Amino acid sequence: MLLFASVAERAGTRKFTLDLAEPATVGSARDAILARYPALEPFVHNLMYALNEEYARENETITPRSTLALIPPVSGG
Amino acid sequence: MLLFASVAERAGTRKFTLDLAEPATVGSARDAILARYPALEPFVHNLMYALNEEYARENETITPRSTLALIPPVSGG
Amino acid sequence: MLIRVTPDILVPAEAIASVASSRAGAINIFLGVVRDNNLGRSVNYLDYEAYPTMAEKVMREIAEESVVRFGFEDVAVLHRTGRLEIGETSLLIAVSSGHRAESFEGGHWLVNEIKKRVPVWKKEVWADGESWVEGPESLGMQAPSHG
Amino acid sequence: MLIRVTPDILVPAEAIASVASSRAGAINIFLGVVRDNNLGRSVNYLDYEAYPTMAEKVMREIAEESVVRFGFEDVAVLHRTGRLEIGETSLLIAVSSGHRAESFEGGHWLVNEIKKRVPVWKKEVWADGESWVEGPESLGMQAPSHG
Repeated sequence: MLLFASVAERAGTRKFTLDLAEPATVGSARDAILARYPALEPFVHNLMYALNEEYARENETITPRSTLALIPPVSGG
Repeated sequence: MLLFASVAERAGTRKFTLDLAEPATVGSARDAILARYPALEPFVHNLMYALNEEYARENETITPRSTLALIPPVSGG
Repeated sequence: MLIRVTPDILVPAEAIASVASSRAGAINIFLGVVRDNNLGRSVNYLDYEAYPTMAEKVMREIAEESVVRFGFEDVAVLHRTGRLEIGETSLLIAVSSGHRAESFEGGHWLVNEIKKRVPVWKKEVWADGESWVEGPESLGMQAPSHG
Repeated sequence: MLIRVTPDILVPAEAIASVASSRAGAINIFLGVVRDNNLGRSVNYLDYEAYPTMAEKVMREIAEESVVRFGFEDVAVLHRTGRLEIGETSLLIAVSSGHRAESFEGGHWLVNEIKKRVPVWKKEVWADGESWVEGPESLGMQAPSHG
């Protein structure tokens, strides 16, 4: 799992691994992350998700060794 | 008088002086130029005029030692 | 197609050279620059963070889409990360095209899409606090830092 | 405000540096470049002629008008004259502004006005002839040279 920017600061971590019950989806992984880092709750409504470096929907399936990233609203440029 | 680009090539000159009967205008100067360089006749309908480095109308008055330039359609950039 | 996320200074001449083409009549270059103020508040500096591998992937997708949409000869997109001082360039794009209209229109489209889709974040640092800017044009969270 | 008609090579970095401002969040740069073809015809090189003093005067007027219209922080307009080979830059403009939208819109306006109003002319030279281009987008006279 990868966290960035505001989300990484709030969780106090940028990278960790998660054991998920299969079949896992982006949504179930997100719920497992929130259980571990409840401080992220206020951020959730604004998050997007990237699975293996592609934007992904909540119902997308996660396979072992996938990389899921939580993407707060971007502000590059 | 200053000529440029296609007009200068056709007339075979880029700069000359002209004695004009007063009161002279841009239009009367243009007619005097055409009398001296009849080869410019086909260009006239497309010309603009600059008097002392400002675009000028045909009825504008020319005073002694003014600089009049014939401006073919511009194509810079 | 030059695509890069980097902590190093962005050099316009490199991007311009990379898009040069004998078929190009127009090259448009855009620099996103750190301004000394935002929404009425004085800014000391910005700190940019990226998801670098994904950011380059998305930048390349957008650049390729712009080639199809606007018929560009070539495109360069570079984004800088880390601490950027006032006046420094955070985003550098260059596009080459046959004619000028599409270089302006497509260059603008490219910058808009980059700001919407590329996983990069900026934190504004003021004299009395700091805030992650959330969303391409948003106000940020406006919370003073506790540091 | 950097305004120049010159036979020397145009250097984007000089124009960019000249418009830098701590209030600018966006810098847009446009290069008009000599293309190897025009209207289906292969071009060898271009020869630019200017009425230099008047050209600089008109360029300055247009630049000043763009500052009023688009709120630019600063503007640079440089036009090269003489023989230009394929890939060389004939026109270089740079504008700095608070935000990106006006830098693209106003930069485009600036280039359009320069092409309409500034007393500069280009001659296209092909393998088998040459022609003065008459008007900002015209075909030129298409007469083969007798030289």
